[in-house]
Amino acid sequence: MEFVQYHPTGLPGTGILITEGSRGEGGILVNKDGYRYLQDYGLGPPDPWPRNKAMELGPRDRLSQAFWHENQKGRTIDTPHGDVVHLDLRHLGEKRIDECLPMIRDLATSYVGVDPVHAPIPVRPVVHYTMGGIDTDIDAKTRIEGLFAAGECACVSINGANRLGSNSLTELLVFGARAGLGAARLAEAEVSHADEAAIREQAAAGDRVGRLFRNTGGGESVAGLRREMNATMESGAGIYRTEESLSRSCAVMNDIRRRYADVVLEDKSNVYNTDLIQALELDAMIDIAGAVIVSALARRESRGAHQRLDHERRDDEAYLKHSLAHYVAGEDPTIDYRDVVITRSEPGERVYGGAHK
Amino acid sequence: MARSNKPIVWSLFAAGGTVAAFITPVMILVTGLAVAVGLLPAEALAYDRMLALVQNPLGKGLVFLAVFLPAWHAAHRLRITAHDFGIRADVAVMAVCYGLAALASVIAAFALFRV
Amino acid sequence: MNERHVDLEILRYDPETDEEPAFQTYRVPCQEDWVVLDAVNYVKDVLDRTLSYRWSCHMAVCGSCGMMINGEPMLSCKAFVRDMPDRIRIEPLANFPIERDLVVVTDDFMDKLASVKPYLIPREEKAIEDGAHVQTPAQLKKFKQYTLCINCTLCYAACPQYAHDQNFTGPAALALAHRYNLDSQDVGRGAREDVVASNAGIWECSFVGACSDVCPHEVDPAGAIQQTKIASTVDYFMGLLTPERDR
Amino acid sequence: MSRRPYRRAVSTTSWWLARPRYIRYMAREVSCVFIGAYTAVVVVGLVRLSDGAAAWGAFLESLQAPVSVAFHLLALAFALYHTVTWFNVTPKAMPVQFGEAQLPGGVIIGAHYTGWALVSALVLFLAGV
Repeated sequence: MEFVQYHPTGLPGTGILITEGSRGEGGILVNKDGYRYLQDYGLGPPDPWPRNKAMELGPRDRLSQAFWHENQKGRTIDTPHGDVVHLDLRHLGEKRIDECLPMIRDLATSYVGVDPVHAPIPVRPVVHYTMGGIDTDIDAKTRIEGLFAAGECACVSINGANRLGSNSLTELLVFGARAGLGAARLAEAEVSHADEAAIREQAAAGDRVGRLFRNTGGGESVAGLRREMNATMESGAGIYRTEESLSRSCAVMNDIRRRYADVVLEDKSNVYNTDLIQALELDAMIDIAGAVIVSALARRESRGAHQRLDHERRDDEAYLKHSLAHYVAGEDPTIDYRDVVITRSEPGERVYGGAHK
Repeated sequence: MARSNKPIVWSLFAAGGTVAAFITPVMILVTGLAVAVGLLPAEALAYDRMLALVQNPLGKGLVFLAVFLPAWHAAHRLRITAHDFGIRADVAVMAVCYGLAALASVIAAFALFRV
Repeated sequence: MNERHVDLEILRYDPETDEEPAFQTYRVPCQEDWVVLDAVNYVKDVLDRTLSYRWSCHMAVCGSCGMMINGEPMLSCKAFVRDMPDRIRIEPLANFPIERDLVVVTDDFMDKLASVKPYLIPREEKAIEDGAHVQTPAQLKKFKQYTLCINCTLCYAACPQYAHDQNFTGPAALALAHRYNLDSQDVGRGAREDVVASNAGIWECSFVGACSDVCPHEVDPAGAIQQTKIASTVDYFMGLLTPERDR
Repeated sequence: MSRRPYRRAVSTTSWWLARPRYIRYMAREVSCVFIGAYTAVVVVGLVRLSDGAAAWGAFLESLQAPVSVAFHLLALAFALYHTVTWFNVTPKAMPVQFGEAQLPGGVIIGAHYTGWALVSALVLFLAGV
């Protein structure tokens, strides 16, 4: 769960994504001095044309990391919604933008008041996708009998420590179909899995909802805890992590977990109760945040979307492994590991830019 | 669900709407306004000229189409409009609307045949 | 950033306690770049946690946050507060039953959508080994516009014919049927025609055109339905001329 | 769960007053009343024409009555509205595509208006303008 992909070009404030396609067409990223800063981070040379795996078409994690460094150097642009760099499409011209990127023009004009034909779009890295998820096999089966998972919530491991754009389509279409077919086959097999343990678990889940309804003390709000969680995860477990930042966030998250017991439902209705849904979602998100932090703390190396400033090298010997987080009620999850099955692509040095060719 | 027979009336509606869009404004202008208020000389609608028009086989055909198609266009649209104004007796409305259009067509054909 | 106070009049309905829906007003301090959804989220997070509504992506692609905003069906994530008066009236999408507050029951739409077989019906199954299905850009262009539908149902909320007759298949479903009918890889037109060309299908449409006005992605369902009417009319008369033809 | 979905009533008679778009639609639809009525006038004219010169003369005279002129003015307004609304949707109903390019809607609409102008000019020419 420690691998969380940042998309390098989201709109500030809303986090709306400005597609890679805009860089594929030839859009460039510049800092506050109008300088194509990616050339300073091993992605150059700064050709005026788009080249695969170079400059603006480098991988998402590298581009997001480069932003972080520019920000540290004070070369980003300050806005009310945080620091940004500029995605400049002006040189493509109005006709090309309207033909190839009509939605981008619409989004930028509507949400940040910038027409990319006439001005550069302010962008910044935004949290985008969790490579990890519920452990499933190739048929989308989980370790819990009868439970199938597919999509971003699942981890069938078609992504490693990083992820290519549009892989979610495979996750949905291929593994979504396999999950559906598998579940249907299981249902047709007429095997009942309602053993006593399962019934007890269901009762416990029901009780969890009931407790939320009955809770009267405390007065913690879901929205308030969620905001605090967002802030600490961004600052402590974001693009770059350290032992210190992760430990700090771990303490904050433990505090949030404790305070969650004081969440009170204002809405007592049994019909479409989104107050209840949000409370349950927050509960689950706190568990997931814990899994991200603890697995990130345990991984003392840098790999893909997991970058440790205090352990900058990749360490295949110790960490060419999947982290598996196990839930323990009321405590940090326990972490163990499973070996990565290497098929066609061997792990290798990640080299980008065109200079080495 | 059964496929509808609406294509019969709808095709007449569509053809009539197109004919009406092209010629009805100018026809109203000439026959109803320009001569009546003296913008055009009275000879424009003189008996002999009009008679010549409807006695010519081509003129006869064109005049018939200029009556028949807009009439069916108006009839079909009136049926829908009645529904839009909350009149739900579609069978009765249909009988009246299409009946009027049929009547107008028959009278026009009869008059054109007689001249 | 400038803050502006806006009164949101939101139609509330809880089936467990309310006989019928009623408006409740909230005063919301809005940022200049807010959309109506941001203001509604503010109500939910700060003023009243009992408010129910649907939303997800906040960027006009998921289609779940449709609401009547000052009487017009809109995606609340694409309706900017800066374009609105100081009182904004927010209601659930028209023409659907209200489940709770701003949440409507869309089961009927889902059934309509399924009824037009909105998927490719190929002439024959092709094995993966036999390679890709080839389609030229010109063939794609014919139907691409109709693929942009996000099933937000704004068009159903705008359609007076759907309001008066819930049997009407409706704009989005018919536009999607048209999309597949125009696809060079599809041969399912005949299979869709029984629903599409029925009285409750395209022929229920009187071309008000409101569906196309409110569509957030310029799909133009009204145009799709008109084109289908023409195609079905041609079919109908061809069928009369050649009655033995397999329809 | 106590679901009780609430269905709001929609007026079957006055729904169209709710939005300007609906009012414009109803105005377009109501144009058929005037096109139908004018067609009836034409049919009467044809009958009078077939009745002979005297009957035709009387018919022409009746067209000069103020009520007739008023009716025709109104009918002209609705007929023009029909024409405009009919032509303006032609690109939606009959889009034209060449290869990957779509013929701009304005061209299709423009062609209709051009044809309309020619037909109108021809009729006016024949009427002796």
